[in-house]
Amino acid sequence: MKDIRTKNVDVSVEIAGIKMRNPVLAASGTFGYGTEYLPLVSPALFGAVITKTITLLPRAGNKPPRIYETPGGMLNSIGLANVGAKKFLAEKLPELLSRHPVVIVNIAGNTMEEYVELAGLLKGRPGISGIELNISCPNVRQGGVAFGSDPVQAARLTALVKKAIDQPLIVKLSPNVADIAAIARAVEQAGADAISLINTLYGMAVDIEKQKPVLGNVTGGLSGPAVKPVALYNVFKAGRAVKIPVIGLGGIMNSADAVEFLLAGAAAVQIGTASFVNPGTVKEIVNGLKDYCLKKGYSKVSQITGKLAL
Amino acid sequence: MKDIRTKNVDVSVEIAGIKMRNPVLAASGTFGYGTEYLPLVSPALFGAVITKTITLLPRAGNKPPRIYETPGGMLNSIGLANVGAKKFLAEKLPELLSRHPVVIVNIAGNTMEEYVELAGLLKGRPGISGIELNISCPNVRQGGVAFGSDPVQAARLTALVKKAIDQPLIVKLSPNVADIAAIARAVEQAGADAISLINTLYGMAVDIEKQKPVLGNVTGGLSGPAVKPVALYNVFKAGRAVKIPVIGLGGIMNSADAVEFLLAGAAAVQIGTASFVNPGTVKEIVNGLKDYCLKKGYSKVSQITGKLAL
Amino acid sequence: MMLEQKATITSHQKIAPRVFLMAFASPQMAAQASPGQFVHLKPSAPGPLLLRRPFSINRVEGKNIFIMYRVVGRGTSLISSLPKGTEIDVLGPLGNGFEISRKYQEHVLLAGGMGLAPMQFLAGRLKAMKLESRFFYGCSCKKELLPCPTPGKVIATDDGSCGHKGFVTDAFLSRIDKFKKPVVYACGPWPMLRRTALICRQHHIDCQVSLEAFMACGVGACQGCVVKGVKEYVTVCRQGPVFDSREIDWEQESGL
Amino acid sequence: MMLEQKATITSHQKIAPRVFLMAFASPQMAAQASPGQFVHLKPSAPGPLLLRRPFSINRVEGKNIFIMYRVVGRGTSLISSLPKGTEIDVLGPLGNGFEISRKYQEHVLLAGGMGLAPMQFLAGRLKAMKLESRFFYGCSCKKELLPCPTPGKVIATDDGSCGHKGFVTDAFLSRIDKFKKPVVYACGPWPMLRRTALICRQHHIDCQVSLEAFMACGVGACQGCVVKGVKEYVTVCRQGPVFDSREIDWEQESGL
Ligand SMILES: Cc1cc2nc3c(=O)[nH]c(=O)nc-3n(C[C@H](O)[C@H](O)[C@H](O)COP(=O)(O)OP(=O)(O)OC[C@H]3O[C@@H](n4cnc5c(N)ncnc54)[C@H](O)[C@@H]3O)c2cc1C
Ligand SMILES: Cc1cc2nc3c(=O)[nH]c(=O)nc-3n(C[C@H](O)[C@H](O)[C@H](O)COP(=O)(O)OP(=O)(O)OC[C@H]3O[C@@H](n4cnc5c(N)ncnc54)[C@H](O)[C@@H]3O)c2cc1C
Ligand SMILES: Cc1cc2nc3c(=O)[nH]c(=O)nc-3n(C[C@H](O)[C@H](O)[C@H](O)COP(=O)(O)O)c2cc1C
Ligand SMILES: Cc1cc2nc3c(=O)[nH]c(=O)nc-3n(C[C@H](O)[C@H](O)[C@H](O)COP(=O)(O)O)c2cc1C
Ligand code: FES
Ligand code: FES
Repeated sequence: MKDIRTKNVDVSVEIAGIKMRNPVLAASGTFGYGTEYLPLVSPALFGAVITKTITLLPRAGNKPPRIYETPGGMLNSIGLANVGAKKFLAEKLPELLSRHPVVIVNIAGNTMEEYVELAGLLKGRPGISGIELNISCPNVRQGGVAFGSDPVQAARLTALVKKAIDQPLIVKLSPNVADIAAIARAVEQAGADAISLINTLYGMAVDIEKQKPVLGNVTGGLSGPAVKPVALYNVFKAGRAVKIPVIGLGGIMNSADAVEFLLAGAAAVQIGTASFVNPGTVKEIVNGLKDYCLKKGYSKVSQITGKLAL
Repeated sequence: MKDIRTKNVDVSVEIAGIKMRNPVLAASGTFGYGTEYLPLVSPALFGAVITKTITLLPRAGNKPPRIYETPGGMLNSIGLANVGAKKFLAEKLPELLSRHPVVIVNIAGNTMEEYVELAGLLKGRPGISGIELNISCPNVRQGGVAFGSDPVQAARLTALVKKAIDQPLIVKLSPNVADIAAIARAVEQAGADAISLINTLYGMAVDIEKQKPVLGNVTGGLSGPAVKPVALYNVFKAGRAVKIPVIGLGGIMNSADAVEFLLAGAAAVQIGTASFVNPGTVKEIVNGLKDYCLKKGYSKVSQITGKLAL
Repeated sequence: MMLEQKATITSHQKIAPRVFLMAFASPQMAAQASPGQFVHLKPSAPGPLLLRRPFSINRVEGKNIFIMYRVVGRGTSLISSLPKGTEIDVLGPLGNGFEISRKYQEHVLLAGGMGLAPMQFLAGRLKAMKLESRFFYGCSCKKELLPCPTPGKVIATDDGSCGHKGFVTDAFLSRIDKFKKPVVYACGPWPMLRRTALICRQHHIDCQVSLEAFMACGVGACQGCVVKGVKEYVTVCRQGPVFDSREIDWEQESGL
Repeated sequence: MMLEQKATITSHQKIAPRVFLMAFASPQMAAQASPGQFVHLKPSAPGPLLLRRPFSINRVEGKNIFIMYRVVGRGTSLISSLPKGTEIDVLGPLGNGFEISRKYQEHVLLAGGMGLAPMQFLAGRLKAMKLESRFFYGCSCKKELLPCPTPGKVIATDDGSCGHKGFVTDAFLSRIDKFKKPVVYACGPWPMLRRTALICRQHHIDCQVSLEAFMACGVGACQGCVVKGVKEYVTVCRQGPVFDSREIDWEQESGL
């Protein structure tokens, strides 16, 4: 893999007050606690690393199998398996911070109270540049997408968490809704500093030999290139509904994909599934964004955002 | 292409009182008015042919481009282009009926009144074995998915149309909702004789050279293998919510895919995008279903439905 | 009559930068094809492509059908990598083709860039029918010039590096008064076709244009490949790809 | 240290029905790999597969890494079609590998079916370390027997068509009292591993098993490849694929 070339293009962005060296972020749950891909991929290569979702208490996650490949995509039913807030703060975060990335912590809870309590633990912690609120996980029975599919609930939770922290708050939205604009507006009004979307789509696969669901948890979340058109649609619709920055993700595999999201209104992008396929995707995308800017005559990558002619 | 082999398996099904020679139906909008693929593929090969959506008045459809390939799928933004009810009944339907298929007419309208008036025109027409109510088209501003994303509206329209016709009514649902079970139950209670799902997912693509949406209509509907996991999820969830038969579709390309849907609860399947790729898909699937039944020891294909072990 | 067949690639070579000539064997299609028709094809082996891709029939030789195409994206790039002997899946011949009538005295062919693809077949057919034809072929520069065996062509390049300097439509226009009872057949990029249609309208010359669009079914079933006609949308795959230039709304932007 | 590299296939052949042996050149990986580790690979060219596929390192020869695999689905079928000279993209070496300790006097290898794959590498390493080893290899029938150069193997087939009739675990069990300070290394289908673990527990023999699971990242980042340990879920890719058999919950069904 080539190093990120330095060209006369400013790829840095500032989103909701978080300064990032480039607009390519590691998506929650696909880059672990940020150090698993070392020494191959340093977390500092990303504009920011968004951690695996952290919950107040450790979670074992769902019954395996948890992963399955589908045409152009993959299903997962991890179920927010994580070490819990205590161990995260004591062990995982310091280890990650020793590599000097910008860190955004993604959080979830079974109840609003749990979200708020966890948020309180993160408040004021050095090295946590922002919080991403996961109200869009399709793989847990409580919390998760239950809070993300109803504008009223989503707004309430957003307001509560916003009050509990002192960092910028990014709310991560689900595409499993009838009207993404309504949810986006609701969380904006409740105080979100940015939104990110999409989380995975509800999905399922069947083993026809065993006549059983493939996933231990029966259903899962769909990600990867297959969902890119759905993600772009949601980014575009949500972006036109709100004034806060939008972070786009879903199926981004290369810089051309990233440019599509930026044009559709995203201020930054996240890469998820792509990291599994090509761990070095972040480098390719940052370089590709520079090339695109050079070719199209932009001096800053932020100039691409929302440039779509309708 | 080989002919459909006759084996000692009964592949006929009866759905909502409609007798079909096999459980493989042509999905609306992907098999035209039923005769376009002649002489290659006869409409009589299908269990039933579901026509392109018909509206009361002719519709020109959306601005091109209307088609775009995406990873594992395709976007379309046809916009219910059709010749209108009058010409359909006078020309297209007789032409189709001369080939002796089972015909189900798919209908849509801008308003509930339009749906009902159109339904009235189809009532009692010889050769129309059923009506499929399209409340799930993502490509029209009025009607379409607007009626399909709210259980109350969906139920009202279902009841009105059911009253206006004397054929079995299949309601075609959209996956662009937060809770498919709620919609499925609502239309069941309102009198639907069966449901079919999924219609396409909201999607979009961007031309990064021209910095424009690829589709003339900006957004479109996603179909093909990419959406299969989403479709299976919806069929499974809706199927467990209702007692009426479920017809499954979305990304079915071969008999293994079809078996997944049957196991997940579908009484029949429809093939859409697959017909574009391999016009003879219907033959392969019917043969493959027979093979699967033989191998697993079923004498009737209907025994597969819902066999999923949880 | 449309067929779907597995066919074997019998030859496949690069003939210009990014441009390939492929032949595949299909006696039945070869026997039926007429100029202006197209084939809708995909590799037989499962791969990353979903939809078929449409290509004009470049010419027919015995049981072989030739297509000439430029690599512009994922599909053409993948197709260009298929070696001789590979099996492809072909649906065709599709579309209406050019209408050839003996009521015209001169048959004028206008090809712009890859629009050359169907014109060789047409020129051959006209010759076989002993009809008088004129062939204009334009491209951006000498480097892009595609090999084309048809003799007596007028060549135009945008930069004058070969033949006349200027658009192929200019070369055509400068000779327009010399044609006797002409008909024009044109294939090429949208701006060129629009210009051709305009010139022909002004000079009251019948003109047939071959259009392109993204396609799904290729047979008129999906309504995906439409362009705006003067009255209504028309399907490029079934009502076209060849249209009387007067039937097309030339004000629309091309979606491609 | 894990690497990601484009590597060229240096040999690729069918060695049994549906079973292939592939070698690719990667001096760096070859230098580092240890028995029980795996590589996570995909074709370099864009194709229908999304995720990488994990394969045990079968053995290392010079700069070449060998994998031995059975075609079971889309991915292995596609990989099996890649000719010598094709470039693949390899992430590896991954996982922990077998722990080899001199505290044991006899090193007993149990391979069931495709579980043979990592065992040749292990046998070679033990030999190089001059450790005493016994090799048991079982499969369903003679037809399925995979070529394996390691001498002195005990072979068992379910139908008795070659070697001992019965499971490889039976052949192992019938000799169990003869081993001096043994350790067992096992790789194969879940029921065989479960049986092996049970036997070893009853006989107080240390046992290392190599497990399989669907994988996404291969490095411990996604939590996708877990199996139930006695205390908590463990990642096959990072904490494994080799586990002390006492750490695994053998009551669970295998998801594969
Ligand atoms: C009737 C017909 C006949 C054609 N004959 C020829 C021919 O003889 N030789 C040849 O080189 N090309 C021909 N084309 C165009 C050819 O089909 C496209 O270049 C090809 O489908 C592009 O596929 P892709 O996957 O490489 O491109 P994509 O990656 O899908 O797109 C790349 C670019 O190609 C253009 N494109 C994509 N699909 C089409 C399409 N169906 N029609 C036109 N442009 C498209 C788009 O503008 C896009 O920007 C013909 C098209 C039609 C409709
Ligand atoms: C650490 C590790 C080492 C492995 N080493 C070898 C090896 O040396 N030789 C070999 O033949 N196979 C090995 N496997 C299994 C191999 O990875 C799978 O057979 C392969 O991924 C299947 O891919 P597919 O696309 O052909 O199958 P799919 O179409 O994805 O699935 C077909 C079947 O293969 C099984 N399968 C799919 N993925 C996996 C997986 N990751 N692990 C286990 N089973 C799977 C499933 O049960 C499924 O029914 C190993 C797996 C792991 C985790
Ligand atoms: C294996 C896996 C685990 C994930 N875990 C989380 C998670 O813990 N929290 C979260 O907010 N999103 C999680 N996601 C969702 C991704 O962050 C992302 O929203 C989604 O995968 C779409 O992006 P992609 O197509 O680039 O992967 C996970 C996705 C995958 C594939
Ligand atoms: C080009 C195209 C046109 C369609 N037109 C209609 C339509 O008119 N009415 C309708 O109910 N569904 C329509 N659909 C949706 C399909 O019937 C089907 O629900 C969807 O494509 C998912 O199935 P598939 O993945 O098998 O294609 C259309 C789909 C495509 C791709
Ligand atoms: S491509 Fe389907 S109508 Fe033309
Ligand atoms: S495959 Fe991702 S943790 Fe093992």
